[in-house]
Amino acid sequence: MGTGLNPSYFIGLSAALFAIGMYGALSKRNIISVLISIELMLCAVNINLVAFNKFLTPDAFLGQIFAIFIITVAAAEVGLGLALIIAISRRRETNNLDDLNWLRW
Amino acid sequence: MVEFALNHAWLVPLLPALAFVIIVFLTQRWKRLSSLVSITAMLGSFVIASIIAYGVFTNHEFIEKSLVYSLKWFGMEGFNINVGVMLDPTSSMMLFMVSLVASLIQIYSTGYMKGDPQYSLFFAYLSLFGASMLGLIISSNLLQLFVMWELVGLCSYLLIGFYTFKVSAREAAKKAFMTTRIGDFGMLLGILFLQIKFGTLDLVELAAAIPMFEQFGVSLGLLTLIALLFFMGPVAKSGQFPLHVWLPDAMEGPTPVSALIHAATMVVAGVYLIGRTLFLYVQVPGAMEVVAAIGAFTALFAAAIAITQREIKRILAYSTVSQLGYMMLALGVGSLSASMFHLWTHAFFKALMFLAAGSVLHALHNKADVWDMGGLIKKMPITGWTFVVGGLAIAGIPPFAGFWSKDEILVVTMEYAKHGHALGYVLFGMAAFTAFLTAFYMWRMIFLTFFGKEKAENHPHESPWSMTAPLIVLAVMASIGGLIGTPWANIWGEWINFGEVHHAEPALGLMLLSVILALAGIGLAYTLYCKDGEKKTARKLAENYQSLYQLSYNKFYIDEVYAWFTQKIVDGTARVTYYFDIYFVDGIVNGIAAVTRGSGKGLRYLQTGSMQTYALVFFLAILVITVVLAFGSPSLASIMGGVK
Amino acid sequence: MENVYELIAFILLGGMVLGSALLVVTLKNLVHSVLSLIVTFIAVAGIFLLLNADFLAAVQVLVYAGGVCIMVVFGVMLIQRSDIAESNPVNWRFGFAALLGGGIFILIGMFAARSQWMIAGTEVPKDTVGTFAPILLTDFVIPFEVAAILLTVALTGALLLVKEVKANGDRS
Amino acid sequence: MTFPILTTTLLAPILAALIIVFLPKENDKLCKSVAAVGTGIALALSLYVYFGYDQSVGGLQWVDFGQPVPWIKDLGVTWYMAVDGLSLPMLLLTNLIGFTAVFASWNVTHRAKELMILLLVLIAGVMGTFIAQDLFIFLLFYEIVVIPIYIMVVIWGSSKRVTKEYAGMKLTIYLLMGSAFLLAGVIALFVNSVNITGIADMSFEGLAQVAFPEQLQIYLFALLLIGFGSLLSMWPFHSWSPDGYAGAPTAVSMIHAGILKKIGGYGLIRLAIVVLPLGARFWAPYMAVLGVIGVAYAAMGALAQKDLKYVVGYSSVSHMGYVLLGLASLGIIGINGAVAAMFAHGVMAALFFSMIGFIYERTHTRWIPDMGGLAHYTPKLAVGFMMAGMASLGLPGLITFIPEFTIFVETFKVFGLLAVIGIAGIIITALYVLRAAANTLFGPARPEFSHIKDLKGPEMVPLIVLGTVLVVGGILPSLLFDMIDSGVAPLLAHINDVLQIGGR
Repeated sequence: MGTGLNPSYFIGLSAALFAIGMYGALSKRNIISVLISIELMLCAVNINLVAFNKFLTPDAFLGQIFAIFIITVAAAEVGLGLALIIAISRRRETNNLDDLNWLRW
Repeated sequence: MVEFALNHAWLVPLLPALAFVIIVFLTQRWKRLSSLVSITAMLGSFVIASIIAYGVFTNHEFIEKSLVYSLKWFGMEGFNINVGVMLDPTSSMMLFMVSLVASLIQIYSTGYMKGDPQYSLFFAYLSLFGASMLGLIISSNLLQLFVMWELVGLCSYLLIGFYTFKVSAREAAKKAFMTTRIGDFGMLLGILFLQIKFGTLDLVELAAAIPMFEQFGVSLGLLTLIALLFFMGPVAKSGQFPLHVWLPDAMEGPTPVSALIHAATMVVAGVYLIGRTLFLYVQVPGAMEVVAAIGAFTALFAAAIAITQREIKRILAYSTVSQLGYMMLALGVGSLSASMFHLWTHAFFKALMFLAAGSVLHALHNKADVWDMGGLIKKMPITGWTFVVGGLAIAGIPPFAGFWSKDEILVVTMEYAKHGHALGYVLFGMAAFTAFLTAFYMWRMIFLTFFGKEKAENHPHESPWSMTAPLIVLAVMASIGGLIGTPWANIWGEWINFGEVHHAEPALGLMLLSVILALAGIGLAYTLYCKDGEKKTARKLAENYQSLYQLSYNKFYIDEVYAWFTQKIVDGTARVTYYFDIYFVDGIVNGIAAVTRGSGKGLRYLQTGSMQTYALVFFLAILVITVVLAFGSPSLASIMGGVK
Repeated sequence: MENVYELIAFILLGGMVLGSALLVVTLKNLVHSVLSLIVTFIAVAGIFLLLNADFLAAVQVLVYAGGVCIMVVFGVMLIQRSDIAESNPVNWRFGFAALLGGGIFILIGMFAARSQWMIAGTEVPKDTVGTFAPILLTDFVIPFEVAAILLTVALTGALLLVKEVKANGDRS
Repeated sequence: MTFPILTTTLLAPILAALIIVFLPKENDKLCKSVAAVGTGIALALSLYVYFGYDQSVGGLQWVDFGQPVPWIKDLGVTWYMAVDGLSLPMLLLTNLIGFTAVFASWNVTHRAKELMILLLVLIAGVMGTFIAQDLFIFLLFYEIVVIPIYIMVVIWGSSKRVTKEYAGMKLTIYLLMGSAFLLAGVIALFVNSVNITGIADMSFEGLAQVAFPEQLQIYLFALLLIGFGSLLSMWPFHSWSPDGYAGAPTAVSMIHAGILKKIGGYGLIRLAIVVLPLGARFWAPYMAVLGVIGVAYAAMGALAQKDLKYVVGYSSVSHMGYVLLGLASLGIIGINGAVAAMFAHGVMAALFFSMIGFIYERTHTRWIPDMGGLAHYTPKLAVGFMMAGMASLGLPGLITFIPEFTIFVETFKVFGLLAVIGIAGIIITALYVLRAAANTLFGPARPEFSHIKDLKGPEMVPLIVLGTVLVVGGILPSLLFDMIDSGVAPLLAHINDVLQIGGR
């Protein structure tokens, strides 16, 4: 190939996306916002996997298959997560994550 | 038949033991039947014991070599215990005496205990006692003997506390057990020493081994220590100073018990035990001196207390202590013969006096103070005159039994003194003075109880035949029982002795002294308590020597000292230990728990319940760990890959 | 020359991804965030295309940009009570979070930049679906089926969770 | 002998527990009867095994399935159930006490079904520790034991000086702490044995053959000593014992004082002393000192008590001091005595606790000054109490005397004056036992107790069974000693070999 594009580029991209997602997941008050930040992080992982698939094991397709599973699970997670959020916000009348602290001491 | 009896001597203790089991498990509901079972068994034992005695005392071989047979009880490498039977003249005599006295007292008890709700149980206990006492006598092994020794102690405990509703009985029982326990502790140590040093507890083997004690690596000092430790057991059991305190209190039990256990049989077990192990004591003159000194001192000490006591049974109890002191003294000066002889005669006259006292108490409904009695001999002739026989015997008036045995003790003590033991003269003086005191306090009691004016408030009546018959038998024994051991025809000394038989010449001088002392005592008692109807002189004497009187009446405050020691020192230590336990030891335990709980309490505030904070910490940790791994250690960095 | 185009495409797509992702986490309005999330997902799908993962790119667009985002918008509408314009505030941790994110990016970036890659010489097969479908249905058939079950369970669970709750607290 | 009779014995209570699970809760008499049958079968089987054991052959017999059945191969764990002269008395003791404990709880009506289930599980657990010849199985059963005890104390216990929750927690934490030390020691033991021999073998026999270096033995023995010692209520790890017994219900006190403590002594011999003889030689003097302190200290502690269960609780600490002392002598007489003393104390303590339990059920007090004159109303109960008390103070003719004497013989020889302090404990023991008995049973009859009934029916079972053992064991000590000797002698021979070869 000899291309200028090597895995470092994609890993850099995915690291940046992951960091952004993490920032969102840690700093947002809104529960849904946290949820979508987590989706960003998952996406970053997917980029990583697919990049490795292309550059390291193109024949085995392991990376892509992993990514497919991650997308599947993520979809399920978003569905369940949203259901939980709706159920919680009905009972607790809040969507601020810091108010959901009844598991503390 | 003689052969059978000799070879089946274990039947003697076994029969009462069976009676105990039968009464407890089968016949407890039927009172007459229970007593019948018990008496039949004891009489059976008596018959066998008589045959054994006949067999032994007709065969001179047994003097030199005792009949021993045994079987293994339990064992392991280096420690084997056999139990068995050891018959020699001493044990045969004891078997005969104990089974005879026990039979008589059981017959007596059918009258004395009549109407008691725990009648059956009483006979069960008596049977158990009989079994253990007879077992003790025939034991061929020190451990077996110790077991029986403790069992008689248990029976004594149960019987002293027989009237369980009485607090005094309960406390007396406890005291008896505790005091003897202290003695047993020493005795146990002695037994352990013997087992460890000589590798056996078998009496025959020990008798062979101990004279060669140096071959077993035992020094004379150690052997003395062993002997003294071992002596603690008899000191407690036979009521020797300073562990005599339980014996007078033990009179809380029913009177037949006092007669059987605390006069005739169990308390002499200590004397018997020392007699049995005399082979040990003759090796250690130091220990012998201690035995003799304690014996003589106890004799005098108890007699000094007895002269001021008021309760009839207490006087008898102190008299028992005093007479036991005589026996110890005889052993201490090395005469098994004299000691056993006094044991033999004492058993009869002391049992007689206790039973007669019981008869009096029975008639007066347990009024015990001799000052409240008087003139009883008219209403209770059999009781009274048999008591007088006992009094003559114990005071040492010839030809009654006590005279011969007491005289024998005085003789051997004198001989001991003459053989270069300066201590002997002191002992002799003490013994002689005790003889005078004995005659005095015993006749003081007799005069106060049976002679003098009758008290109007008492309505005495003679006891039933079941009680008087044993009195008569015992009175006969107390009269003539000593004739087998007179200095002129000392059959006794021929059979029962230790070491070489020596025929002491009749010491007429000593006999005369002893008779004079006895008569002086009786005379003094007569002057003070019988002739003088108002007892003015006696009262005046007591007032004039108030401090001495109080000292004697309060038993030299020994009990108070022990009570103080137990309550303050022992219980105090116990409380301190307990507080140490719950505040210090437990404090550490609870302290550790408190630290755990406290740190948990502090740390739980880290648990904010905020997921984002957790996640923040989580990622931060990952970052830190990664940095540390990547840049901290080159070897770890290589694991991370890539970073060179 | 192809490399140059690839590079340009990478830079453009990467820029889109990062830019829209930053918008996702910084916009004040949650609905706007979600909209920019769609842009992110589509850009990521472009990255997938660049990485010869055409099927995955399609899935990404369908599942994420389509399904997930619509679901999230509905979620927002169902729970949002206050002003929608101020619906996406940050909490006190944002400073720490930003520092941490930066730190992680720098760290991973450093590792990525300094790594020596052992590039496989071969190319990704052109017919991606045709190649990996057999793998998915042979070697990975159990995870595949489990994933199917998971989706069913998630669906049912979600339904159960959001069912109306009666006044007395019992589920109807 | 391929029929797994030991496993069957073990399963009998478990099976009974399973049956009880399906019985109606209201019918507590039925539950108790099933429990009685289950433990009765176990008792009968263990008696059969005890008297069927060939003492002249010795060694491990009645091996289940004929040989150890491999279980976890990588760890060398096998299902190895067998008994020797050391295990058999303990097995018999477990079933004696288990059987009587069911009857001692006969009057419990509060959640009787659950009580019986837990009791049966407990019994099976304890039994397992004694018949397992595999270290791993041993530990497994030991852990099974801990859980039911906590539940039983907290539900059926009673709060006096300390609350039952505190008592249960203390008991459990101590047991778990002990087992933590134990686990550390055992893991170290196993890892080192694999390093030395290259074979993974968890059986006691196998471990005993491994020549561990002396320094390692010393460290490991200390761990095991603390572990088993806290189970044996070795001073100063004893303070769980009085509080725990006072809080626990009768059955738990019986089983705990009667058998659970003995796991400590059993483990010390079976594992610590036999596998690590050099370590044992190093620590023996310290063990003896701790044992003597335990004897004297706990006896004094018992003297200060006014609660009956505390008296017996402290007394059992004191008696375990004798066991420790006997073990520390490392001689055959002393260890025989210690094992026999464990058996004797088990019977005695179980009888004592069952009688105290009956007294408490009747008078609703255990406070000694509040009692007195009970012998008038409950003569049979008084007999049981006195028998237990007399056994406690080591009265000859009862089962406890000969073991104590045997211990004294060896320890007096080995430790001299130190042992004398221990022997002096018999005086204090007599004092507190007689005081407790006198103030509880004797003295004037109290009218407030005139309504109470004597023992009758099933309540007589503990008295009859345990009382018989007390007396028979006292009259025929060889029944017990020959068995123990056949088990201990080979172990001691092995230890002496090691000490001579590996010694200095």
